[in-house]
Amino acid sequence: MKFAVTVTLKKDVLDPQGKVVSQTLKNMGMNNLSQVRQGKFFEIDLKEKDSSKAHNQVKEMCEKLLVNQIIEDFKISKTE
Amino acid sequence: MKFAVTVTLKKDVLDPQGKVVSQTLKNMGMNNLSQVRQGKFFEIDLKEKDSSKAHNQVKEMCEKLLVNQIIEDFKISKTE
Amino acid sequence: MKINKEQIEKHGLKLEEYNKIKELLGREANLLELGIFSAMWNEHCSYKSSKIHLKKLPTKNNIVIQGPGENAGVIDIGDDDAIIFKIESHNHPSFIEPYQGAATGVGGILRDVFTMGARPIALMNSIHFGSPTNKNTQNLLNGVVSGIGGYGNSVGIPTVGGETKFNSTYNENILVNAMAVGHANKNKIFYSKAKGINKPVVYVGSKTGRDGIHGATMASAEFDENSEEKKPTVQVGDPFTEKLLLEACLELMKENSIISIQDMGAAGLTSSSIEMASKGKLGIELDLNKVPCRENNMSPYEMMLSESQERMLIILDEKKEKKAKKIFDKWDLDFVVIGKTTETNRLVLNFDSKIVADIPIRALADEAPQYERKWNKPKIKKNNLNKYDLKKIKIEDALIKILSSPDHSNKSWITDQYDQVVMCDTIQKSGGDAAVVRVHNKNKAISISVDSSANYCSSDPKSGGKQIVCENWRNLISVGSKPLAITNCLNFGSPEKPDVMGEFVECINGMKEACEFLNFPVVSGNVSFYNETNSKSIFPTPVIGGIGLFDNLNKIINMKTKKVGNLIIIVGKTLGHLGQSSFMREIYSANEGSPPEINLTNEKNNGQSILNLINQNLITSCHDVSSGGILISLAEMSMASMLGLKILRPKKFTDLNEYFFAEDQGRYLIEIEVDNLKKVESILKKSNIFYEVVAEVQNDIFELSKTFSIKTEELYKNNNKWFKKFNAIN
Amino acid sequence: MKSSVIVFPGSNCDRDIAVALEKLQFKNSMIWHKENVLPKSDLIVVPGGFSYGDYLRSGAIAAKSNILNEVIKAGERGSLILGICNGFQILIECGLLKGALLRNSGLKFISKNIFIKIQSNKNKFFNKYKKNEILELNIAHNEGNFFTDKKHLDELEDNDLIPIKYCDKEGNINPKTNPNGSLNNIAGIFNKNKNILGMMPHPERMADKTCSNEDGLPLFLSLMN
Ligand SMILES: Nc1ncnc2c1ncn2[C@@H]1O[C@H](COP(=O)(O)OP(=O)(O)O)[C@@H](O)[C@H]1O
Ligand SMILES: [Mg+2]
Repeated sequence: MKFAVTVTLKKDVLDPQGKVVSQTLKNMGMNNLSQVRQGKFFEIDLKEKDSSKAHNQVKEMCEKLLVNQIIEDFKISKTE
Repeated sequence: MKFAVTVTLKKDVLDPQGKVVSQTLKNMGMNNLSQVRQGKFFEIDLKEKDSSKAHNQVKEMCEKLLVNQIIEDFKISKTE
Repeated sequence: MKINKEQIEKHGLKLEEYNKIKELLGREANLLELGIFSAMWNEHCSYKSSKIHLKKLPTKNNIVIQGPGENAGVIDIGDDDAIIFKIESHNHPSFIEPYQGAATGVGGILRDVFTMGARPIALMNSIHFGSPTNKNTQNLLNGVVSGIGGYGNSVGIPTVGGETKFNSTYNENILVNAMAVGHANKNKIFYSKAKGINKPVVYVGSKTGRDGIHGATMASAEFDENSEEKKPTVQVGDPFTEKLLLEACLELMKENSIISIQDMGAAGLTSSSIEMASKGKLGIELDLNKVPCRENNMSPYEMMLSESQERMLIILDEKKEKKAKKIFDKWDLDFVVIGKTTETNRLVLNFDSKIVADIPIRALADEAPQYERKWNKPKIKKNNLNKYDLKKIKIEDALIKILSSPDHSNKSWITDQYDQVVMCDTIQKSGGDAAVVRVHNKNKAISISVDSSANYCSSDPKSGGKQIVCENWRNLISVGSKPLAITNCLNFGSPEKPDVMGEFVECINGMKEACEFLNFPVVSGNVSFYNETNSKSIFPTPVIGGIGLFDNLNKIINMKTKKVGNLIIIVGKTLGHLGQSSFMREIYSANEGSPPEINLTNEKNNGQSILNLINQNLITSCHDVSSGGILISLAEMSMASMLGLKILRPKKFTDLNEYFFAEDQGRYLIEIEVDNLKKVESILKKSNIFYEVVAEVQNDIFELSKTFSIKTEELYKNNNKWFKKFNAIN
Repeated sequence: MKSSVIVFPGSNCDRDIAVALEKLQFKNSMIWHKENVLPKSDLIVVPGGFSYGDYLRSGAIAAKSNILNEVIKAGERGSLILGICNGFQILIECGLLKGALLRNSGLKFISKNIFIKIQSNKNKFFNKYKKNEILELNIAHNEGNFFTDKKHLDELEDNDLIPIKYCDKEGNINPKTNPNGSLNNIAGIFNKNKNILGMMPHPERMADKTCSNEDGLPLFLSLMN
């Protein structure tokens, strides 16, 4: 079973990468850009048939390792 | 208009981060994990009403800056 | 299946070469065997176009422990200490993917050094980019610099210096040469030569993936199905694994269990296993089902030709296998016995219980073709600078223009991205004439410098080859060290072109002459041919990496002027040679004339006298005069300390530009105390060396009497603006 | 004094800190991350480097190691803990210190000598320095951009929990003298009890006159005080 996890910085946390990327894009002429925020993406492949069990497990992975909940939020979606 | 872009390493490209993350999760007891691959995630906010125009523009951003197409693939989806 | 013409060509082999393969095998090769031959017989592994010329270089003297022929060169620096070092190119991968290309270049050269038992203590690099106005340059520069830093910083080896140059000749073909220097106990050096029969062949490090498998082979019939899945991929570096591999190997080396060890570099498992067997005059048998693989369904062809990084092959004492495995387990690295040494003198590969390749080792290693390629003697450009009216150029304008040019501008934008001091033994960082790194825990240090001069070499390859060795020697002397030996990376166009081959041959002739005269042997190196795009070759660019020794930490000096009132003396004669100078390039965009000639006798005499003065504590700072001439070197000394200089007008020269920007060779600027003038003069006179006082150290102001006056701070600003401006576009 | 330096795969300033500690006669032991017990020590150092390659988030994976449980317990008992650079990142990831270390605002690895100003010397780590003393130390990091919420920032500022801030040679603390975008130029922070210090600059790199200055030495001397 495959999951996609996106991890993004919380709204009030400064995002130095996103800021620089968005400035660069504007310098490249993308004037209608209002903002870019950068985060992380994980593809997680589990040998587990029970989808709610699997989902819980991915959630646990996020909480215990993948995400620093002080500054980051995450979203899980099942892809396969 | 908001877009989500996920950038992932191509299939046969070594993913040192994913490797270490997946080993760590296994060490933490997640035995049914088969693999984790790590990528990047961008939230892009555009002041643009025409959705196909906007989509093309995000694609251009990917090709010109956000993605290194020699080792990475990307996917764009509209979120708002 | 019979190998067809197309497959042969796609493997970069000539038809005659394949015929020779058939003869050596006594039959047709299969595709795997063809792949193995093509890897071993290509230019990169076999040095087929360069070998006969490289042989001319001096490679031995009483301090050389190991010259070319091993993973890196080894020299003796007294006591039980040895220095192991080499430079290598990663040009093409860096042009395709600058970050990963440069990063894996650093990783590869580090492995060459630690396979031999050395703990790496310093990294250097020489990077050449196209014109700053070329649309790719900024991106390539950013990627390469962060790749070099990204790898070295993570492994924890200080990157202590290098050189960065720009020239449109590299627009479509940048150069990324990385050098690693390590320290070892000279009684514990490890070589690649296998010994003993039935010894386990152990694979350690990362798993094998489909990285960098020769793209050409993709069209071959066998791979048509699933071709998407089997596309070759760029190598991605994993500095974390490299660090583990480094520590694990050094830990294993403390025991007496390694018979021989070899990193898997270009052509991975193929070249490493064959090299070990060939040097030991043995055979080797591998069971490919045991090779740790990263992807499913990897074929023997892919395993043998993969260039996955961070892997090593070790031949072990079979009694020590368990203990060795424990070490690699501790570091979470793969450790798998994948084969054994045999007495058959053949490479035998088994896969799925079948023999899939069986080739005499000799055929792969010793029978590789050697070519004496046709070469044309290069035409030397004559000096023809009369048409330029130097009088029209104001000297202070030229000074500022050169100082703020890309080649001369301060490189801290780059070096601030490199950890230069991790390991806490860096005595002199980049920015000086040579980097200085202490031998850990000892009262001695080594100096390192990397140099090239493509402009000189392109206008006169022989003179340029000589010059670059001398410049390197001079840089090592300028910090107070005794030059010991060099490594070199020869970056050229296609050897199949007689003009390029001519440049190559003459560069080597020049290097040979200088190395012999200076007793400065070549102990390792690398040749990178085919640096061309759309059949336009780059300038011939030999890069020299030299090592010097301080047997005592008190003799280290730098180029920072020390005290107001001290005098600056120029040692060595100024003739006013402006051909191929920075002045001509920056002011007139002219690439004309011949480079300055080298007088080896003066070179040696001047250098030895400088060392002599340093040893007698008569010099407070020193800087060699190179690109840009006297005035630029004086400005560099001034900016290093932020003290000013009062410069004197020369007595004999009518043209100031000629005197101050000429690039005559063999010259040094030294700072001395006024009280020591007599002593210094008598030593220089006794050695028959031309010298004159050129300046006096003062506060804040950099001035030439009756001509111009600039604040040193102003010089500094101009020297520091280019990179920031260039990268601000980002 | 006894010290323990924790070594993770990818640590690379472990030898450097050991050399500095031993120079000052600390009896030092190197502790591999897989260990389950920590020898009794007066000082625990989590050194700099790239533990686990800085993969995922700097320090995140090291924070999950066996030995960290022991470090946490020791910290809670009041032992002195010093986290330098990657060590600071690890102390944050394991929760011994609060806040976050983000990517440098310039998005580049920065390695150079910088200046810091002593904000407070009434603690175990800086008592051999004078208040407002300016030191030249070396930094080398990708992620040293300290960030935290307003409440925590106030708590840090109000309770003397920010011992060092980035400045210039003259001691000016402002955005221009901030190398990495760190909030209020913060170069290091304490926990509430001031027994745990995390700092980005490397004091161990400034402990030997031959290679640098000795501005880092008083920190180790303070610890012995
Ligand atoms: N320009 C050169 N000068 C001296 N030695 C060289 C030169 N080029 C290559 N060599 C030597 O030839 C051998 C093979 O080089 P190379 O294939 O680059 O080694 P590796 O397989 O370790 O990368 C090495 O011992 C190297 O030092
Ligand atoms: Mg090698």
